[in-house]
Amino acid sequence: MNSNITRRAALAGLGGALALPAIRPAFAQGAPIKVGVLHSLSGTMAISETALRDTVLMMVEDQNKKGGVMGRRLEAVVVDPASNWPLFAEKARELLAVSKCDVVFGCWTSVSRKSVLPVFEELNGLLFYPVQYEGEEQSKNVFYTGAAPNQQAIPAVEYLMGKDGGEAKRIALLGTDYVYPRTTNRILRAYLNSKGIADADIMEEYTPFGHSDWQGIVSRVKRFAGEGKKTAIVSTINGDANVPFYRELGNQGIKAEDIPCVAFSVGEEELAGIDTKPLVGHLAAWNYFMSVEGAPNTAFKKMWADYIKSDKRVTNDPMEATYTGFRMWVQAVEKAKSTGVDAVREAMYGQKIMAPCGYEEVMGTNHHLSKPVMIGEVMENGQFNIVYKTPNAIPAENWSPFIPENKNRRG
Amino acid sequence: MSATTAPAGTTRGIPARQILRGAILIAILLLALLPLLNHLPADSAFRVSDFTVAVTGKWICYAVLALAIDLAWGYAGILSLGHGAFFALGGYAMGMHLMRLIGPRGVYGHPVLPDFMVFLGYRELPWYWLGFDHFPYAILMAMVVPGLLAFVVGYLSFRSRITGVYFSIITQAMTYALMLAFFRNDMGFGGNNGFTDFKQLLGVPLNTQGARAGLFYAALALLAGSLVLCRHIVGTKLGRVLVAVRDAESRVRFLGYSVTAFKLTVFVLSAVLAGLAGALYVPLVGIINPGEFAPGNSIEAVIWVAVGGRGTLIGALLGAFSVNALKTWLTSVAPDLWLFVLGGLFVAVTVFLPRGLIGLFRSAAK
Amino acid sequence: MEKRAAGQPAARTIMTRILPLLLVLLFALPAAAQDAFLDALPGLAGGFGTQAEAVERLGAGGDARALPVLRALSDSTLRKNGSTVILPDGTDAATGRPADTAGAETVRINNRVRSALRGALGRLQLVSAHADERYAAADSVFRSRSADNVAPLEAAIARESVPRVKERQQLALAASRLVAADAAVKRQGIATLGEASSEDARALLLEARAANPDMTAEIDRAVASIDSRLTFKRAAETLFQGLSLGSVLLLAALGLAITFGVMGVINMAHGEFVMLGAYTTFVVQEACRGIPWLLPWSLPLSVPAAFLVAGLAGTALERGLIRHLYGRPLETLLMTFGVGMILQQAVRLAFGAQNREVLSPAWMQGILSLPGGINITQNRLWVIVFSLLVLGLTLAAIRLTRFGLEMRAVVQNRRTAATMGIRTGRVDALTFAFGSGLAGMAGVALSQIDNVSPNLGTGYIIDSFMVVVFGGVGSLIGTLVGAMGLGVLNKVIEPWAGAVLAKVAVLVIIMLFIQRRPRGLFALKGRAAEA
Amino acid sequence: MSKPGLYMDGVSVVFDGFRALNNLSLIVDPGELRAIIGPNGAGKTTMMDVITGKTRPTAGTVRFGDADLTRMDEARIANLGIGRKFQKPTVFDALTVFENLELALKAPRDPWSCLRWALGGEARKRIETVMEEIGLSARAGDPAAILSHGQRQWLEIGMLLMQDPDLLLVDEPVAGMTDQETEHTAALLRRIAGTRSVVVVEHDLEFVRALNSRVTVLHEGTLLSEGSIDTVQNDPRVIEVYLGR
Repeated sequence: MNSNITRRAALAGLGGALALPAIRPAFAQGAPIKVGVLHSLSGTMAISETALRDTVLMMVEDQNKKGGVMGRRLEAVVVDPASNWPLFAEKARELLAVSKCDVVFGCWTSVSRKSVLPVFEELNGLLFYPVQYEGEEQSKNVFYTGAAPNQQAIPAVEYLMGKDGGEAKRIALLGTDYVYPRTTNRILRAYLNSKGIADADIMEEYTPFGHSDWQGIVSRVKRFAGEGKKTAIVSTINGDANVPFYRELGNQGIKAEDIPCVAFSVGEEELAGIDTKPLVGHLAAWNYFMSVEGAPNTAFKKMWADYIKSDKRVTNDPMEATYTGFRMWVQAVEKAKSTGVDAVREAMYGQKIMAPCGYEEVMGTNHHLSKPVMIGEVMENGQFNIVYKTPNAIPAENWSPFIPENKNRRG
Repeated sequence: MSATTAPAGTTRGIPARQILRGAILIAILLLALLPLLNHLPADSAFRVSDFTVAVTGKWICYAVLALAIDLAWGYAGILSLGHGAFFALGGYAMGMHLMRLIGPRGVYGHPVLPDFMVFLGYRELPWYWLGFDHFPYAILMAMVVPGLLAFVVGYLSFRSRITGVYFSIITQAMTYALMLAFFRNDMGFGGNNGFTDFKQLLGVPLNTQGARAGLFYAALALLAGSLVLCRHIVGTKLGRVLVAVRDAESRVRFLGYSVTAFKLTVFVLSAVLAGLAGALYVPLVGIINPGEFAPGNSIEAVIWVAVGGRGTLIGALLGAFSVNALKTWLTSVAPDLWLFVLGGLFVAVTVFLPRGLIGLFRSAAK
Repeated sequence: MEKRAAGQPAARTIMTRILPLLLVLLFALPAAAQDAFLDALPGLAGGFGTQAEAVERLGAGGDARALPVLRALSDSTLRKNGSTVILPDGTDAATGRPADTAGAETVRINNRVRSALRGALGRLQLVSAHADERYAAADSVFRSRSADNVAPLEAAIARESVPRVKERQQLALAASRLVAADAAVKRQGIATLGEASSEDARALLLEARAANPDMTAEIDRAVASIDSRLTFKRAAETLFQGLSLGSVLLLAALGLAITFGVMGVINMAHGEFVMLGAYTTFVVQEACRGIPWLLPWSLPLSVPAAFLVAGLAGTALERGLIRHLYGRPLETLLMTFGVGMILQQAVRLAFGAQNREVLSPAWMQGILSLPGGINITQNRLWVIVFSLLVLGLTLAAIRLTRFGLEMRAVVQNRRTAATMGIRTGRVDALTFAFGSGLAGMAGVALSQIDNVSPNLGTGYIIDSFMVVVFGGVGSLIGTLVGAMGLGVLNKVIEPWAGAVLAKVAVLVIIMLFIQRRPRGLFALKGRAAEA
Repeated sequence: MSKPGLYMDGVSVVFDGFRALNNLSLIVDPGELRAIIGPNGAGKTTMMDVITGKTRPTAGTVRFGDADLTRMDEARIANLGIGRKFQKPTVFDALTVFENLELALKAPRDPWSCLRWALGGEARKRIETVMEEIGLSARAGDPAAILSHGQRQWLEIGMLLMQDPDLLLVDEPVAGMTDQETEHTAALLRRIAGTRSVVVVEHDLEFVRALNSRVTVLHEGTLLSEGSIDTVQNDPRVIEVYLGR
C-alpha cells in the first residue's frame, strides 16, 4: 500500500526534474506553475516529513483536477534534502534558480528553515513553512502556517494550571536540546514566573536528539513531583525520542491523573508508533487534531484517505498547516492574477480560509496565521480527545513579549 | 614522482600519467571559467546558473577534504573516520568570524552578541569567542584547532600503537562525541541551529554573484595549493616513509624511524587541510551546524576517496566530484531511490574496483 | 467534612464553594440511596465538571449498580444518548432495559473526571473478589486523598488476608487519615506514612505539611525518615537503570562481538540488522493479529523469527560480498556502510518512514516493587534477563557445540582447520549468520523500548563498537563487563552532568582508556595477540 | 672509541604464565659473529624481540654499550646502531628496490629532514654499491612486490647494510636461497663481522658451520650450551634436546 505512494512520488519527482509533459486534461495555456517540495525523504527527519511531501503532492493533484491555478497546470518538483542542513540550502537554490519554482513548500526543523532563509531572501523566493516553531523570526519571503509559541505553549500551560487541567503548581520542562525547546521554555519560565510560580518549582532538563534511555529523567521527575505540589510535565521532546519517553512514562506507572504530561511535538503521527493504553489522559496542544469534528475536516480526511489509498494513515497538525497554506497560496495567486512573489505576498495579507480545524484562519501582515488552540487528551486508539478549544482563532505573536530582548529588536 | 626514483623500468606508465596531468590542468581551467560564465546573459547557451557556481564551490571544498583524507589514508594508511570533525571545526572557526561580522545587524540589534546568545540570555561574549572578529585570527584558528585536536588524538593513539580499524573506531567516537557536545546549547556554539544568516566577509556582502565568485576562486586556489603540496610531499622521502609505514609499520620502526612522529605529522597536516576546507565551505553554503560532525559524513568522505581510488591524490578529487555530482543530481531526479544507487555504487566500487575509478582508467589506458 | 483533599489554597476555595451542596447530598444519602444513584447518573452525560461531581456521588453512594457504570466509563465503553447513559451491553444504566442506541456516542472524560473516577472505583472495588483488583483499589484510594475512605478501608483491612494487599491498604488508610479532621487520627496517618519508602508518601506528607502548620515537626521527622530510605532506594534504582542501559548495549554489541571480535569483520550494517529484527517483530505481531490467542505470544515468537531473518540477511551479505574482502577490514567497513544505506531505504519504502507500533505484552508492562520500596520496570527487567540469556546461549554455542569448535578452530588457524577437513567457507558464513542473528534478536528487545523506524540501528552502532573495543575484542565476557560498566557509569554521571554530557564523558573516558589499554578490559595476551 | 657490545643478564619474558625466556644471559663482544640455534619455541625470536625493543622483558638487564635497551622503543634502538633482518623477509612492496635501500640509508630520521632530503652523489653511490653486492642492480626501478623470495631476502640484507649498524640481528637469512646464494651470504656475514657484531639465528646447521663462529644453543628460553659448532654438536644435552629422549 505504501510502496504505491512512494513510487508515485518518485515518478512525480522524476517528472518534475525532467519536465516530462504529464498526461492531463487540457489546460488553458501557459507554462505550468512549478511548486517545489523541500522535505526530507531520507535521514532522521524522513519519519515526519514524508507525510508532508505526500500532502503537497495531494494538493497539487487536487488543484489540477480543479483546472489548475488561473488555468495553468501545477507541477510539483520534489527533491530530497536528506535531513542534511547544508543540502537544504543547496536544494532550495536549485528549486529557485534551476527549476524556477514559483513557490516552495518545505522544511520541518528550525535549522533547515534557517539554512534556506538566506537563499529565499537573496533570490526572492516564496516559502511556506508548516510547522509550529519558536518564533523570533519574520522573513518577507516566508509564510509561517504553523503555530507561534503564544498559539500553543502558553495556552497549554494555562490549561494545566486551570481546574480542568489539574491545577498544576510545579512544572517540569523536558525538551530536546535545540532552539525550539530552549526558546519555548524560556518564554514559559517567564510566563510561569509572572503567574507566581517560583523558579524552585520549575525543573528544566534537556536531552540529545534521539535520546532513548529515559529511565533516569523520568525517575527524577517523579522525585521532583514528590514535593507535595501538583506537578505537570511540559514536553518539547522532539521526534524519535518521544516513543521511548512515553514507553518509560507508561512503564514507570506515571498516570495522567497524577502527573499529566502535555506535549507540543507529539501528534497522531508520533502516537502511531506507541501503544497508547498506558498513556490515556496525557495531553498535547496543537491547532488541529484529526478528531476535530465538522465538514472541513471530514473533507480533508477523506481527501487524504483517497489520495494515500489507506484509511489507516492519520492526518496531523503540520499536514493541516500545509493544506491551509497551499489553499491560501492558490487564493492569493488568483487574487494577484500572478505568481510573482511580490504580488502574491501582498495578496496573502488578510487572506481568509476555513481551515480543517473548523475555524476561519487569517494571514496576518506578520506572515503568521491566526490559529485556534486545542488541547487534546490521548485516547486508547491513538487519537486525541479534545478537552479544550479557544473560542476564536488567536493572532500569532511571533515576537514574544516574554523575551525582554525583543524590546531592542530592529524594525 | 621525484627525480630520485631510479630511471630504469618505469617508461610504461608515463604516457598515461601525462594524459592524466593534462586532464587535471584542463579540468582546473574549466572550473576557473565557471564563475565567468555565470555573468553571461540569462539566455546564453553557455550561461552557468548561480546554483551551479555555488554547488561546484561546495564540491571543491569536499575535494580538498578528500585530498586530506587520501594523504592520511592512501599514503600513510591512517583511516580516520573523524575527518568530518576537523572539517567542521574549521567551519566553526570561520562561522564564528562570520557571526562576529554580523554585528548590530542581528535581529536584536546587539552590537556584539550574536542573536542566539541574546535570546539564550548571555550577558557577554564567552572568552573563546574573543579575537574571532579578526579574519587572520579566524583563519589561524581554522587551522590550529583541528590541528591541535588531531595532535592530541593522534599522539595518544599512535603512541599506544592503535592502528587500523581500532583507530578508525576511536576517531569515529571522537566525531560522535563532538557532535553531541556541539548540539548542546550550553556550549555557546548555537546548538542544533549552528550559525546561519551571515552578512559579509572581508567587507563584501555574501549574497552576491561577486562574493560567490570570490569564494569559488579562493576554494579553487586552496584546492590547487593543497594538490601541489600533497604531490610534493608524496614525492619526497617523507612520502616514501609514509608509504612504508602504510605497508609495514613495524619494519619502519626497526629501520629507526619514529613511526609516531611520521604518522602524527601527516595526520595533523591532513587535519589542517580539512579545517581550511571547512572554513571555505561555510561561507559557500551559508550554514554550519553540529550535523557536520555526524559520523556518517566522515564515512561518506572516505568513500569518495575509495570510489576515486586511494593513494593517488587525483583519485580523491575524482571521487569527491563524481560522487557529489551524482548525489546532487539523484536527490532531485530520484528522491526516493538515490540511496539505492549511491549505496550500490559504494558496494560495487569496494568489491569490484579496489583501486577505484582511477584504477579503471589506468587499466584502460594500458 | 470535605469530599476531597484540600492541599492547596486554590483548591480549598473551590471546595468550600461546593461543600454545602456536597454536605446536603451526604446527609440525604442514607435516606435515599437508590435515588442518589439515579440522581447522579445523568450527570455523566454532562460537561467535565458535572461528570466529575456525578462520579464522586456514584462512588460515595456505594450502590452496586454504580460499579459497572463507572467501569464502563473508565474503559470508554460507556455511551450516552441525550441524558440517557447506556451500558456496553446496550441497556439503559438507569432502568436496565434496552436503550435507544441510535445516535448514541461514547462518553468522553478528561483527567479531572478520571481522577475522581479512580477514587470512586477504588472505593467500590475495595471489596472485590480478586486480590489484584483490591491491590489496585488500595492504590487508587491512596491517591484519591479523601477522609471518607477511612471507614471503608478499616473494614477492608479487617477482612483482608493477602499481606501485600493489606500493606497497601494500610498505606492508603494512612493517606486517608492524613486528611481527616481529627488531629489524633492525622498523627496516626503521619506515623504510618513515615515508615513507607515511596516518593508518593513523601509527597502526601509535604502536601499535608502546608495544610497543617501545627504538625510541621512531626511531618518533618516522617519525611526525614522516608528520605533516609529513599537514598538507598535511589542508589539501587540508579544501579538498576545502569544495568538496564548496559543490557541494551550488551544486546546491541553481542552480534558485533562475534562478527567483529571473532571474525574481524567490521560490519557497519550491523545496526540495520538490529532494525531488521525489530521489523520482524512487527511483522510477526501483525501476522498474529488474525489469531487472537496467539497475539500475547507474538513477542517470544519473534525471537527465533528475527534470528532467522537477520541471520539469512547476514549469510547473504557474507557469501555475496564480504567474503571477497577478507583481509581488508577497512574496505569491508566502507562496503557495509553502503549496504546499510540500501537496507535503510529499502525498509523505508517497504514499511513507510513512520514508526511502527510494536505492542508490549501485559506481562512486560508496569512496575515490579521490591522490598525497600525499590521499583523496577518490568520491561527493563525482561530486557536484562533476555540479554543475559542471549549471552549465555552464545557462550554455550561457542563452547559446547561442534559449530563453536569449528569456529574457534578457523579463527585460530584457518589453514590448519582447512587441512583437517573443516569447510572454512561454511564456517565463515555460519559465524557471520550467527552474529547477524544475534543482532536481529537485539532488535526484538529494542522494539520494546525504542522506535521501530528505519533509523533504529543508526543510534546503536557507535556505542556497540565502543563496547566491544572497551571490553576487549574477542572476549564475550569483556563485552558483558564493558556493556554493564558503561551503562552504570553513564547513569551515575547523568544526574549531575545531564544526559548529553554524560554520554560525551563516557565516550571520552573510553577513548582515554583505550589509549592506556589498546586491547581493552579483557585483552587476549601473549603471542596470539601480537599477531 | 670502541664499538659497543651486547650484554644480556637474567632476562625473562612471561606471556600469560608461559615463560618464553627464562633467566637468559648472553654476551656478544664487539665485532663478534655469533650463531644461535635451538628447536622451535626455544625463545630465539623472543630474544631478538627483546633486544630490538619489540617486547619488554619481565625481568633482567639488556644493555648495548652504555645504553639500557629495556627503556627504549624500536626506533631509538635502531638508531643506536642495531639492525634486524626478519625471519619472513619484510620489505616495502610499494617502493622500488632503490627506494627501499634509500629509506634504510643512514641519515637523519625525523619527518622534517625527510621532507627536505635530497639524494647526494655519495649516497647514490653507496646505494649502487650495495645493489651491486646484493645482485639487484638491474632491478633498481622495480617495485619490491614483484621480486622473488630470494631476491627479497637479499634486498632486506641490503637494507641492513645501508643502515650501517654496529650490531646486526639476522633471523634465518638463507631460507629460500640456493646453495650458491647461501655460500655467498655466509661469506658476506663473515666479512661484515670484522667491523661489527653479528648475531645469526639459523636452523640450517651447514650454514652455521660455514659461518665458523661461536654457537649458542637455546632451549625453553634458557641457554643450554655455548661453544664452537663441534663442541656444541657433541654436547649430550644438545643431542637430547634435538633428538628427543
